[in-house]
Amino acid sequence: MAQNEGRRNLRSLELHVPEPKFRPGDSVDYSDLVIPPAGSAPRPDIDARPDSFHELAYSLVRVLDEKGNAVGPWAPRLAPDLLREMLRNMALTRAFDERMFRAQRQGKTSFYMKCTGEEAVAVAAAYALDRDDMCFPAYRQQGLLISRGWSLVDMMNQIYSNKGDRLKGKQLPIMYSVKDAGFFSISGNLTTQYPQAVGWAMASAAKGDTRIAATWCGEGSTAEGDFHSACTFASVYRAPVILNVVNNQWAISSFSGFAGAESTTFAARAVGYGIAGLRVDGNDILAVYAATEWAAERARTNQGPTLIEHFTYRAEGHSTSDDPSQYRSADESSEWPLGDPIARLKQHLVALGEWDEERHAAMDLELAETVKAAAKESEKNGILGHGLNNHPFESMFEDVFEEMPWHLREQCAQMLEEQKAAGL
Amino acid sequence: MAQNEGRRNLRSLELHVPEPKFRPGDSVDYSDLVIPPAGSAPRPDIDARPDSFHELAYSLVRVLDEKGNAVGPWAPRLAPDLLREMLRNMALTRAFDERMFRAQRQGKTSFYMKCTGEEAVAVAAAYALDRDDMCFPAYRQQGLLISRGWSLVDMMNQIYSNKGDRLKGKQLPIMYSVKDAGFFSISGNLTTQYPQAVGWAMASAAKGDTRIAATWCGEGSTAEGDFHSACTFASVYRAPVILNVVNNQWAISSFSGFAGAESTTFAARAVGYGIAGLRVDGNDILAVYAATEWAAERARTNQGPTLIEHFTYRAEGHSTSDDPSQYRSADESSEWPLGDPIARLKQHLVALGEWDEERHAAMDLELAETVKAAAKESEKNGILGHGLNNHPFESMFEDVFEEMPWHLREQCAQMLEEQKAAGL
Amino acid sequence: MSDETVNTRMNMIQAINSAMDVMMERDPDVIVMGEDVGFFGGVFRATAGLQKKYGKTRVFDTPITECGIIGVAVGMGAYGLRPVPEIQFADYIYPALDQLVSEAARLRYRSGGEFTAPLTVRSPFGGGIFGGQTHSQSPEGIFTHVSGVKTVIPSTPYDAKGLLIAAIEDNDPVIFFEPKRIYNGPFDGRYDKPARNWSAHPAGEVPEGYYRIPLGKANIVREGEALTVLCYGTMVHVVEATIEGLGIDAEIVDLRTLVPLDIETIEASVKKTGRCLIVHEATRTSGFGAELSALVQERCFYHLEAPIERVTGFDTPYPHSLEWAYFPGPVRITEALKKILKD
Amino acid sequence: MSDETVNTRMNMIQAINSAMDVMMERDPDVIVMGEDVGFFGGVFRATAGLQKKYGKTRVFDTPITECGIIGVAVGMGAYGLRPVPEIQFADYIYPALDQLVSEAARLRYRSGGEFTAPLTVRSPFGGGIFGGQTHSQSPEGIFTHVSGVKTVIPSTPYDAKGLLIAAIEDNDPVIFFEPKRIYNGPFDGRYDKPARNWSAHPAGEVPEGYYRIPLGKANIVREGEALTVLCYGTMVHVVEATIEGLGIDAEIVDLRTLVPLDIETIEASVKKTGRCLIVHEATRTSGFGAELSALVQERCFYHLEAPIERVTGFDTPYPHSLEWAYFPGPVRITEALKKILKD
Ligand SMILES: Cc1ncc(C[n+]2csc(CCOP(=O)(O)OP(=O)(O)O)c2C)c(N)n1
Ligand SMILES: Cc1ncc(C[n+]2csc(CCOP(=O)(O)OP(=O)(O)O)c2C)c(N)n1
Ligand SMILES: [Mg+2]
Ligand SMILES: [Mg+2]
Repeated sequence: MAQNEGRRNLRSLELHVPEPKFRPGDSVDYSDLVIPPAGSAPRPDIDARPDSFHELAYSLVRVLDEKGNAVGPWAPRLAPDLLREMLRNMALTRAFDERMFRAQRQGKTSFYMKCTGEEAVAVAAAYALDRDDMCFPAYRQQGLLISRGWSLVDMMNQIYSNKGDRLKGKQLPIMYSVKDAGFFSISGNLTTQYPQAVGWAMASAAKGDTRIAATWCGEGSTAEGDFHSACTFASVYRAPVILNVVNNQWAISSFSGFAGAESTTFAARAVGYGIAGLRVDGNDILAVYAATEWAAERARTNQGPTLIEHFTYRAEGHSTSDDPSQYRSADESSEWPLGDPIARLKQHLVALGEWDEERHAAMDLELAETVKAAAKESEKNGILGHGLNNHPFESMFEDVFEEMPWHLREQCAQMLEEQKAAGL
Repeated sequence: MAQNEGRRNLRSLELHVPEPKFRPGDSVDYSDLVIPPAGSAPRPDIDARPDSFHELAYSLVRVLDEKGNAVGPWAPRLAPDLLREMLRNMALTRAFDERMFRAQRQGKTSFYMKCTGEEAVAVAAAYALDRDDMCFPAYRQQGLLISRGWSLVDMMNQIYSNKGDRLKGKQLPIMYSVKDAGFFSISGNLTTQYPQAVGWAMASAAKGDTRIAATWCGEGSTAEGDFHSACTFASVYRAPVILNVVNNQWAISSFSGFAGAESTTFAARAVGYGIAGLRVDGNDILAVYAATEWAAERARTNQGPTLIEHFTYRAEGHSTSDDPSQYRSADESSEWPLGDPIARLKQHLVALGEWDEERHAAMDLELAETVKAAAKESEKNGILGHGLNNHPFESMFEDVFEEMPWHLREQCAQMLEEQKAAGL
Repeated sequence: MSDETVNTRMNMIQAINSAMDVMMERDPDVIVMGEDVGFFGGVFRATAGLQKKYGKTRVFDTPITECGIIGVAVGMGAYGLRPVPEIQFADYIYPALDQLVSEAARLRYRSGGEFTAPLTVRSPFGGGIFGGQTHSQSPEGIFTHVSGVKTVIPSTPYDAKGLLIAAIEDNDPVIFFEPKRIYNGPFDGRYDKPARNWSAHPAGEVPEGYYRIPLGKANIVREGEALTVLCYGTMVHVVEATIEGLGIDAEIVDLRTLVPLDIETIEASVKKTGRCLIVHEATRTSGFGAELSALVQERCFYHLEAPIERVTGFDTPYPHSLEWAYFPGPVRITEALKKILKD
Repeated sequence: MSDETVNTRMNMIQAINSAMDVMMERDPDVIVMGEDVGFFGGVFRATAGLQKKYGKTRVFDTPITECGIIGVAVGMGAYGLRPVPEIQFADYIYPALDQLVSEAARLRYRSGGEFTAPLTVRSPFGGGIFGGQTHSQSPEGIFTHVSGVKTVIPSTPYDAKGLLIAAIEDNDPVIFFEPKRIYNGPFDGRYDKPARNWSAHPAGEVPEGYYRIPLGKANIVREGEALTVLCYGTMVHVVEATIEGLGIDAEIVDLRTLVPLDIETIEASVKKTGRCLIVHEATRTSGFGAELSALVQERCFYHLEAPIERVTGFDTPYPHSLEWAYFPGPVRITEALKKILKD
């Protein structure tokens, strides 16, 4: 290029590497976090075109205000009984997490992951979806199973890889699979469930079914290629699916900036694909419920997919293998300006005159007992630490294929010989 | 869920499968294509925030109006000499394509791909970028090489896999690699070059260099996961890179709706990542030039990446293996409302009084001769059809690794034995 | 196993098309998807006519994302459909590898059998068409290393249809690689001779209706005593022609299915002949030939009279212009035969 | 080859960390990237302290997209940097497979040597930590089938550092799999015995500065006459302990590099001993053991006194609770040894 031949006198480029606001030891100041008031986000009609409400991808759907009142167009007007049930399921989820976390620390299993602070995301969805809508969760949506009334003992059996484990000890703890509860087998590989959910939804639509699909991933996981495939397919075929992004600010030790949060919201991804996008206060169970219900209605009426960003906070470590005090300020969690989802729903019920501290304390006690009893029951089936033989050795070779081919039969026989040789 | 236990009376879902407007035999009517007038799109300041000009992702930057005048804030005011050079390079690209397409039909090589109708996209970029900015092209940006003055004979040598082919006959025709022209090795795998370009740009920024990167892919290719990885990295690290999407309406036999065009524009993807996005009339070389120059300036001043959608039309078949009359209306191309990039620049130059029909005809003749002479020259080095031995057999084992390990040496020896046995 | 006895001449594309047609007719849950497979009917025309016949919700084009195609197919499989996704070229299967390896192949196992992924992933593979590095690869070896997928490779129109029907009916994920070099006719490896088509070949006669060839059963293409040749796909024909030309009394085993492998047939043959040649087009190191060699050695050690030999593609990318020097053709096979039979 | 003679006790994590540290110090073009490798220093802490020392533009966290990590690293390599990306677990390398196979591995070839991708992809692999199916896999076999990448697997802190330095200096893409089971100490396969650490092991003594162990050179861990055992990574220690326990005079070859393989050492050893056992943790079918078996058989056929045996993981996903029944431990190795040595 003639005009460019000589190097111009240019400034050096710089690489921008994101950095979270607070690191261990820092005191926390959230004052620059923009939090629109509860009730301020408009609620578009179910058949509104996605490009008519782009602003919802940048604001925050909030229902519960600071005093615990449900306000604005998204307020879902649920019966107090239902609200108490939701409260209970959030608290039960938390109690379950506490117990299982401890079980891991006691050496009863190898691994556990809590969803503390994020309970509203899964619990609300379980209520807003139909029971036979299909869920493709990540690993922090145990609240779905619990709210769909699935057996705690069965869940614990999986965590302990014990005799009662329907997955025969084959999967890492918490990687549940519960077809009967419309809960797809959790994968250890991030975001692979996203296109699968879209495929399930497409199949449902192709068959003229009425069931829709929903899927969840963390904000960190949105970076995977599968996320993009899923959004592209969902947009092209207007799949009846709800794509949930749980933005809990952290992906193990990496803050949301490494998934792109410095540049825009995660709900904005929806805008990029021309699909409906909502950004929701993930610690406000009424907001999550309302958004999910709205998205489900859209899906059910062939309006296509909705992507919902749930703005929340991962109050605990990533998993039992993690120590968040190494990389973030200890105060981040307690200072989180959107509070705790259980405390906020409790406040709302109290404000309605439908709940009080005593009942709450009693509930917590009862739930701790429920969970304890379930754990005892489950432990009768064995725990991981108790050795290898919760499941027959042969089971290792089952379910690789529908029928066991010769090479697996041979290997199975070899293994049984070995175990005999080893005196097991 | 108690409230959902009984199935509600729901309508059947339907799967939406996109369908292009016109199929073979249909007459073409583009009247519902919204084409904003030339000059109407605003030109933001170089340091404007991406979210301050979202509308540019949905409109169309156009400079040349119907009469061939350059209008509006994006008009780049280039000297007539430069315009003539650009015209010439577009025409040269087209002549090159014609000749090489014919060479394939004559059995002189195995494969060819034209960029007819899209010449402006690559030629303008070559002028708007600095000569040492790094290009990561797809397979339809031969205009970059030609405009950077690269040897036609060298390009043809590659197409013929002949003795002069610097790639030693190892690559499919048109998969050029020209480091000296800042032109990265083209991959046969779609969109892999996208994250690579971002990586190159990040490296340049990390090193405090001044060079930026640019990359291209087709609208169909935006569906690949690599596209998403690239945009995510570009947004997170504010990489000095220009991400070009050449929306030529077709991906082999699939119209742009299968990449998401029914829901939004491809420039809108930028909005999803919070990066700068422009939608440009890809058949208007001045618009492409202006947009690229603007994006380059942004990148060079650490404002980060820009995604540019070039709205254009693939006037010919996908490749020599394709027959578009099987799947699209024959009239689509001739009726394309944004015209032909060469004709439009010619009209502009004529309107300026800087060009005329005679000179154009003379140029076309001269270019045909130039290309013919280059082909003759190149064919002296052999053509693919002339057999295997344009390159020494051993060369097959070179460049797998920097140094040839024993197993390749052994295989090489074996192959030479074989060739001897076969009497070659 | 045929329930329909009218036979027609078909090339391999037509046979594959017919298999999908038959299965779509029989089972409303079978759907076909992939890049350009809908209106156009596929870049090799393997799905031609299917969209017209079965409609857009059962045969449709997809976005260009192999990861998405397989991921979506896994979800459809979990719903209860039986998807037959196409990957346009085997060289483009890598972006889908995670969905294939970590998802499709593992779903039954990790869910204790609750969810399955009954996909049949069709993909043209192999070289010999001057497709260069990215339209010529043979990645079957990778899939044979992945527990939970079956890998099937036909060598004739007849087999292609029968195996594809069995694959679609199979409840496990199947990778069905189609040797594109022989789509239109068998190929004896002599690239400089005129191409043949399937019309003269006995296996070009294909029943119009439903029949299946069970997965996991090899086909003895030629019985013989001098040595056993293990091969599949295009190489079956190259081997046949080479052996015929040399007049060697070889037993040629067309594996048809790599996983699960028909070990009985292989073992019996090698024990009979005492010598074994393995031929594939894929790169040598850690190709499926290595597994075959290991298995034969483990099971027939005391019967072997000469080292097992492998004839394969070289450990380089598929070079465009030196395609025929790369291709494991008659000369390479002849040299190996000489070596095996020398004492 | 060491230019720095101060030795320290290191575990394998520390040795790997030290290799990166040394190389970042020596070469400003070396950069480290990956999920959680920056501020936190990696989930296994292999990159701890590097960001603090070399700054955020040379050591940084990345978005969670393995495809992006490798794609970006290829671009950085083309620019002239020498990236050392981490894939957090080998089980998560599949989304990056296309960028590794079609891009990093093929770039030199397809550009006639104009562009190269001098990456070193570090990734912890293997089981034995109750990581379940998706934190235990050994996918090295796949990479050995891909022409254009080298695959390296260390078995001690000393080797890990020397090999990693050589890998970073290498101008070709290298997949560097780290056997996470032995990060903290050698492992004899007896999971029910107390864990050991590296402090007592001679190869836990590691020079502080620069030294390299050339790629492509195996290490004879133990000389012997009775048979040859080919192994790498964790299995080196399991084999050593088992053999010691049985008092067998085996020659143990730690391959260190799978591609390019040290065929000379292997051939010489098997020709000497006449018997060969191959041990790896990866699934059996088409694992790298198959290639080793085929090679040994091809080259040492007339020296072999017994069939070559493979001891491997089974052809199933890595099961969580039956981990130790899956793991190719002392019992499986012992049985195979008995078989090989029986006549
Ligand atoms: C493909 C893949 N890459 C990497 C990992 C390792 N990994 C597990 S969880 C995680 C962080 C995910 O963060 P996010 O998506 O934000 O979910 P969160 O844990 O916050 O709920 C990573 C990197 C994985 N499991 N799969
Ligand atoms: C990973 C991968 N998948 C599929 C293909 C086959 N293929 C080659 S070009 C093409 C269409 C691309 O269309 P588009 O991106 O719109 O570019 P255009 O040809 O229109 O310039 C396809 C599907 C490929 N080369 N690589
Ligand atoms: Mg997160
Ligand atoms: Mg296109």
